[in-house]
Amino acid sequence: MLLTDDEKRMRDGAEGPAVAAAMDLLLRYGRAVGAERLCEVRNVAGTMTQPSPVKAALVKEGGWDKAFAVINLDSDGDFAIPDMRVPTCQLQHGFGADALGIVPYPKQSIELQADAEAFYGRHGVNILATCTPYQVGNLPTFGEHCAWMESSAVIYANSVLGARTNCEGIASTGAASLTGKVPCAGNHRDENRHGTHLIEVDPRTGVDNFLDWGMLGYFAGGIAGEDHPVITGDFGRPDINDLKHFGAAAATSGGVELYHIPGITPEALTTEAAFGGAVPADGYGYGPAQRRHVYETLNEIGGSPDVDFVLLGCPHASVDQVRQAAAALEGRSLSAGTELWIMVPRALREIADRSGYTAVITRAGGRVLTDSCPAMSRTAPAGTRVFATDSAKQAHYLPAILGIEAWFGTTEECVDAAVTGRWRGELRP
Amino acid sequence: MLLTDDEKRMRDGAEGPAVAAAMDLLLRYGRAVGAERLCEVRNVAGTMTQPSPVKAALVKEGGWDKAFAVINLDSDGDFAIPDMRVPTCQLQHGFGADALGIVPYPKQSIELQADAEAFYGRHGVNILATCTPYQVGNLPTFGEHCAWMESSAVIYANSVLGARTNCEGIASTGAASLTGKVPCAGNHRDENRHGTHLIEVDPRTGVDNFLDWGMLGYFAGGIAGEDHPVITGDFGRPDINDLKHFGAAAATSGGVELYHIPGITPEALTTEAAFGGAVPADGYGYGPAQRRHVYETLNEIGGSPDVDFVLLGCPHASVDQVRQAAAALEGRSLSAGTELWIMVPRALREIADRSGYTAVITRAGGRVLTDSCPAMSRTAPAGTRVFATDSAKQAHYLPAILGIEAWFGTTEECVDAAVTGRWRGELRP
Amino acid sequence: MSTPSSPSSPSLAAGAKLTLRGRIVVPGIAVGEAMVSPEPISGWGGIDPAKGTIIERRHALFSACFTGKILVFPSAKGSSGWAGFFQATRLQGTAPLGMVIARISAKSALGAVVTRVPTLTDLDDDPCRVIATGDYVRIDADSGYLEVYKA
Amino acid sequence: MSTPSSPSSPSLAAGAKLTLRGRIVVPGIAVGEAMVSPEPISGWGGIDPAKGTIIERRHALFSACFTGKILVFPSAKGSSGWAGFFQATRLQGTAPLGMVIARISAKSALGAVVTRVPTLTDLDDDPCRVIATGDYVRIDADSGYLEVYKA
Repeated sequence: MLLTDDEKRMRDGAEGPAVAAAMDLLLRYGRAVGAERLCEVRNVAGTMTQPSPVKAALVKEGGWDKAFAVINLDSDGDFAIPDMRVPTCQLQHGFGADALGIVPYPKQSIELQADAEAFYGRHGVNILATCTPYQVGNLPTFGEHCAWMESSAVIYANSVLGARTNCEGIASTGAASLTGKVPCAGNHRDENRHGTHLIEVDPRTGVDNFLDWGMLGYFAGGIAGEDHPVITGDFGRPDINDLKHFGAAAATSGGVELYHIPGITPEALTTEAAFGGAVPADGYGYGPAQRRHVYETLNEIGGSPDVDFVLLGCPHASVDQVRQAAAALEGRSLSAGTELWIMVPRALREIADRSGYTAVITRAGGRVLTDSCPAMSRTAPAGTRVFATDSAKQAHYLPAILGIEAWFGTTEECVDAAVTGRWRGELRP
Repeated sequence: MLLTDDEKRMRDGAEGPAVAAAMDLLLRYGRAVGAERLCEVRNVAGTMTQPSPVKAALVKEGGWDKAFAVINLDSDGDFAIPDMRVPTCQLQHGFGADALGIVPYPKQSIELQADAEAFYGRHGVNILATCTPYQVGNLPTFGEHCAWMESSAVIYANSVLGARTNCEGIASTGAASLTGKVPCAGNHRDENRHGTHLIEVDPRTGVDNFLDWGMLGYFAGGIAGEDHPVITGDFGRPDINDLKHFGAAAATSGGVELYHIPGITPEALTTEAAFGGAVPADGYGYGPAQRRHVYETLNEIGGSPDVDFVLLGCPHASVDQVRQAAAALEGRSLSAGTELWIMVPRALREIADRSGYTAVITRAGGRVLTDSCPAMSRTAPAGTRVFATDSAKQAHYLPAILGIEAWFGTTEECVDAAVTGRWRGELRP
Repeated sequence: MSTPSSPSSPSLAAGAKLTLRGRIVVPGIAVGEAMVSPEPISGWGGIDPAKGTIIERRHALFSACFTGKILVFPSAKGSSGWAGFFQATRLQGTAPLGMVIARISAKSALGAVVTRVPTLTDLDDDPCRVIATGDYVRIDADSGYLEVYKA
Repeated sequence: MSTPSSPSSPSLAAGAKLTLRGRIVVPGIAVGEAMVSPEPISGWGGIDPAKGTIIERRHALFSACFTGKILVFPSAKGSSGWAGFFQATRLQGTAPLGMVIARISAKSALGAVVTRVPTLTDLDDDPCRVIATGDYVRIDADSGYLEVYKA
């Protein structure tokens, strides 16, 4: 790779062993992706604080410096970690102290994480603690190079904001935070950002709500894999919640990191622009039959209609989604055997609290929880066998992670299931 | 105006008197702006809760229903206010209970506002309480029609996000919240979104930091007035904080609601695209002399170097700006006679708290405050005669509002002034 | 009907009359003395609605009172509090009698609407040039004419 | 050097050898039995690093263990935890011996790097088609060759 003088200095240790280790990882990684050079980033979103058995052992052995070296830099060296060189934030992680006694999550993990937050905060990591940094003020500008992980955030940043990031990992974001560099490959380069698969939404499909945007995303990921679907045809204008759901689903069923919706995402004013020229003659149709197939796939692990647990807020809910959940729960009470969690960034729970929404949800017996999610923390209410969610991503992952059954439906169907203890969802035309 | 059947029904009272009053205001307003029709919006950012003597009297007379009717709908009618028809948020307002005893702000105003928050929260208003709704998750998508007020938020939404809103007012956002409609004029229409004034940044000017982006914005507003400046030439890539400062300044010195920076703002991939065709032959140069002139204008009301008060966070600071302020204050103490306030959305103070930044600032004697600002709440520490700020907007307005002297400089110069009690800022080349 | 407006009128003799045609913003008729701003006006941070005065320190009309006057100005600038601040002048009894706005925007249009005073815009000559402070003005915003009697 | 790869090889007789040429992702040499995934692999939510198994319920290799195998797969999918989860297999002793990735991405490239096992990609034939689970494989990721001995 071609390195600048600055980069050679870092590689050779002029900025200390941690930065040299970070450059070493970036060079190994750069070769692996076939990059010719590095590009500058000053917006890094990674994860340092998430508890794990491996991390707990490393911290015991050599403190957080050691854990960062091994996990976040893939280094065997022993050195102290300097302050972050460029703005860096922590994404979602485990549950915090506000979930103690509410969520079956180990107290030691909560304590380990609190210790991590203190350490990394002192080193200049903004503890956003959400999978949706763009909901709490981390807004890369159009065309800005970033190093983000979290697949649902990456696809949002690339597609909706027009920023440029690959789906980075723990080690590459760690290395980027200490160097302000990342390999300049993949989504960083103009020629790799065009559409690849045309998906045409049939006017009879009725894509105009949160549920349907999630299903369309799940379909698009299945079609495009790691490529770039372009959505055309007949649908209602999506809002941020719809696009959040669409992207999370497409990144789950496939590995989509970038999509275009002409007229709605900023890099594609037209379908021609989305493809950078010739539009494929044949598109993949998304009509009522495809929609039903997606719905059935997402519901195929659901068998029993007795719902123990309802999960909303994946990716983390916006204030407006909390408001909608509160409106659906107003004056009602959850079934005795059912719990309802809605996951939000802790910063936005502050707004839900003062707007009175948290109180409505809590009065009904639900919980507004922060920082994490059942999949990330591998936990659900004790004894959960069957859960329901309005998130295609969570319906996909949670059965594998927790060995439970899943129902997927609308937010209102999920709230009804929480109130009645029974799943009565169905696909409406 | 051409009205849809839906709009006629609302006008004629089918949805109740409050909605009819809202439609009446929209029709009066639509004629005033020469609109041919209304357009649909489902993202409203306005202000209902901000205390004022007029509002206090109205609430005493007829409760919050009356206050909303008179102020937010410009109606003389007596009716109850229904729930918001479309997602609606409260922008910045007065100080809240967390400022009690810290900021010289009347307890009655804090109580009136708390009462307002409860009322409007029950009616579905998200109490974001910030001039930067985009920093706490209210992110309109590219091309989305909105009804926002707050000049610094409007210019951000139009220019950086590519959304479409005029600089609405209290009554038009109130009417939009109950109808989901706003006159389709001005920035809502393609033909009104092109650039009008070319501003060419001289390579010697050094526009690559927060201070300079604010000064360039102040210059651009002076040139373009209510029109659409297009910034070209030689400058460093701005981040969200830079663009926030640029826009707030341009909306202050002029009435700019939309600008383009080719390659950085999404509606202008090229300068030609920004102008929708022919680029003006003559641009306005922004070089060292123009830069110095802006600096001197912003500092012309500063006389005494003895600084009583330092204000950061206008528009409301991001977590990263709080981190930078904390880094500048680490291990230092404010001068005995000087106060420092940094204004943030309350939601983001949550993140600053857990990241340890608030503690660093508080240990030094500074304050991390929320919801409001000195200009909005017309207050500063008792006895303030001279203040310093890193915000061109606040330097412009506060002398008029509070009758105090202003110094404008970098964040670091402001922090130094807070620590030493003396202004030593200067314009560096 | 009226005589067409004169293209160059600032130096007209006292008592001379000229008529401009414009677009109706808020209908109604208002008659009074003109207060002409040579530069845009801010609402929030620019006026004090309790007193009906201009408070922006760098403004040409700093400290002048517009209550009971016909306010003639090129455009609105600054915060979106514009209309709310002018609405407050109505509620507090300090409003102008009418407005003539050379170039309107959403901000000033809404401001005129909620101040509820007869207002014209888009005139066939620049009102800030042809009208001087102290001139006597009649806004007919039912028909779309502005009569100016030079002082 | 080696013979060029055969374009159609899945039905080759046991003991037959074929050689593919590819791009080096992580250098080194690894020899072992192949475990071939017909579909993309998730890291987070797709594998259990403590056991070295595939845990995605709908996956063709659900419950299979890749520890000590040469993991051959078309691409990575799902969460950005991919590399971190494969790094954890190294730290917990459950890693594969080497990887052959038909189509690489940032996610799987970093995953191979932090798993620190010899890895090739961009081969001159589709490895998921020409290699079968149980075939014996030699990755030479110093020179960029992959030798397959059909089982």
